[in-house]
Amino acid sequence: MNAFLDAFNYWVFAVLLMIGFYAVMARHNLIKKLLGLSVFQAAVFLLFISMGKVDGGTAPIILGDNWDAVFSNPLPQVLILTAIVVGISTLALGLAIVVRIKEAYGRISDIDAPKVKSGADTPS
Amino acid sequence: MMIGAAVAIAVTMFLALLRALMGPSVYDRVLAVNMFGTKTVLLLSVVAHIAGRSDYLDLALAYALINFIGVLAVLEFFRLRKVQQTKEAPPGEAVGAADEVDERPIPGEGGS
Amino acid sequence: MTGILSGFILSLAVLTALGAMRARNLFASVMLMGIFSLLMAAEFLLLDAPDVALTEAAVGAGISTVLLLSALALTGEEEKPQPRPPWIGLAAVIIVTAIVFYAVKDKPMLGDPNTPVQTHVAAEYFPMTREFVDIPNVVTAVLASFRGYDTLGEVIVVLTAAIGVLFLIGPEAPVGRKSPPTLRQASEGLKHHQPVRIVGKIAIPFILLFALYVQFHGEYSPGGGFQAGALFAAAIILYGLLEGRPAAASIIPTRILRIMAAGGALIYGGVGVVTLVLGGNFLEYTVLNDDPVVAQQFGIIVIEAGVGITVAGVLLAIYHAFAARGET
Amino acid sequence: MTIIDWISGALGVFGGFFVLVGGIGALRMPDVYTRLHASSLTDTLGSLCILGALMLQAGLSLATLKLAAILIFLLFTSPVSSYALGNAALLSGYEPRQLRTLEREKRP
Repeated sequence: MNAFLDAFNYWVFAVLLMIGFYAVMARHNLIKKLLGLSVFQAAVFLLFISMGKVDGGTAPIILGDNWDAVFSNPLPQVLILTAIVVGISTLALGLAIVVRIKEAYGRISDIDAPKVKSGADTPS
Repeated sequence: MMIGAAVAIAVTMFLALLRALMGPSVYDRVLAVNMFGTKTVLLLSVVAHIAGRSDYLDLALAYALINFIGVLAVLEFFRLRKVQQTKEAPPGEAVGAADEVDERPIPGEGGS
Repeated sequence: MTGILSGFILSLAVLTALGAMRARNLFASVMLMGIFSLLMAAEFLLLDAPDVALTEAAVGAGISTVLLLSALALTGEEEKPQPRPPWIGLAAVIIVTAIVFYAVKDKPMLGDPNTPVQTHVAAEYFPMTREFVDIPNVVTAVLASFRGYDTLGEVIVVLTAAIGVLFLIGPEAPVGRKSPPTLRQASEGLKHHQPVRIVGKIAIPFILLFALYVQFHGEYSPGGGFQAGALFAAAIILYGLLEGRPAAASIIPTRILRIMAAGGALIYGGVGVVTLVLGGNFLEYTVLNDDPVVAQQFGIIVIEAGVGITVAGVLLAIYHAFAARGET
Repeated sequence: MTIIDWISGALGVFGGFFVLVGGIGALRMPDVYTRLHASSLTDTLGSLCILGALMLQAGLSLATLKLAAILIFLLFTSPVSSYALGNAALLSGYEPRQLRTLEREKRP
């Protein structure tokens, strides 16, 4: 039980990863898939930040020139900080594609073969 | 004392989350999100105090700002949806009702 | 205390994610994702990552909700019921779940200072920051100086994504099913909500001021170009929500936004070229000034400004693209 | 413990109490408007108490300034969001549940 609590963040990471993965794999609605992808991303962020945590440490922003305190690892934070912004950009790109699919086919789920509505512009 | 306040805020976050999960109408969810955001701001302020780092308060401030924008975005969404529904529905038909209206029946409303 | 709070927040996050994925109504999903984002941000703060928490709050809870809602307004919000259980997807999920859980069992304890993550390069960054850069926020130092290539790459990725969005649904992109024009109604914004409008307008200058603070105080406190760009974009989006998108477009025209998006990345890359010309390596700021520490700090400020301009330009361009799509 | 500590502690407890009451109200009340009422009223007072307690603890410093900024911002935006939300709900045709309806429901 104690080992479970010590790795609680990692278990949550695994559960969130699988929730997101399930939505991406099994849901038919494209926006739901994108939301699932966001949860998946958030799980990865959580994994990185959890790995950078040091017991008894504090945020890697030095207060009052005290360089000898225990700090958490700044490197995963840097990676994830940029990854979050990249995440929103990819989300926006995905949403743009979904909007175009809706305009062209009138639906946003991938059930059955999509039919092109008559009179609609096919995507160029 | 501040730890007690933190516990109260955390419990309230849980209650707000329950409201967001239960719905039933869209407005309940927005209400829950708004409440949740305020509680997060308070919790962060308390955490900043307990951790003794005043630079965490920047975050609480950012949350307060962002929360407001989120609620306004939802309102704009409602408005846009209403415009679309008015456009799509034939005139004379009732439009714009909350689409997930409280499911419990309200007896007597129709009869009286 | 922090451990208990962290566990509580993570449990709530799992609950929220489950709810968001289960809900049939996509609007409810988006609302729950907003809560999820706030929870993750709070958790990042508890894990000693205020910079990440600030980014997640500004980007995840704010801008992504706005984008998702504008997309929902264009696509409809009801999810159709699944016709049959997704057997193949379920099987894939079960297999991957088994693998992931097996891998998680071998993870080191949370907070262990002797894991490979802590003992390799990371330990070097503190003395190096102290010696070469001398700013209190080590995250900013690593982001902008030691791992400057990485960040340049990320900025280019963000820019590329914006170019993709503009190609797909930008003003010049073809509109599929024409709906009757509702331009006047749709571009009105929240003008009829007078209290909202007044308070929002009071708030906007302070948000902009706060964005500038986050941008230029990022060396000393949580913050930097990414967060400031997102907050700046949020302020302009707020104006767009209050007064209608065309009003926001008249403050910063979309043409300028595109220049901002590309120009910020150009500033970043330009600093690299300047250091090359001055005889250093690409993005080696030390050659920018006689005093290497001052040169580093100068370089960081310039490239952070570049990052901020790009992120603000990109996010606003994307917002305009989505919001304008509903008006035609 | 100085007198300031006592006041701040009391404010913290009050704030926690009001926040909790608001949460219970938002969960237990019968319809949107009453929930809105419960949450928004206690939000304001709860934030005021808790942030006030923190400000007393922080003393005269930059932290107090930031806390004051957060407080002022919350005091402005929180009621406005509540108003806008109630307004949107009402305009969209979401009827408040009348007292008599509730009474009728109670009858078998």
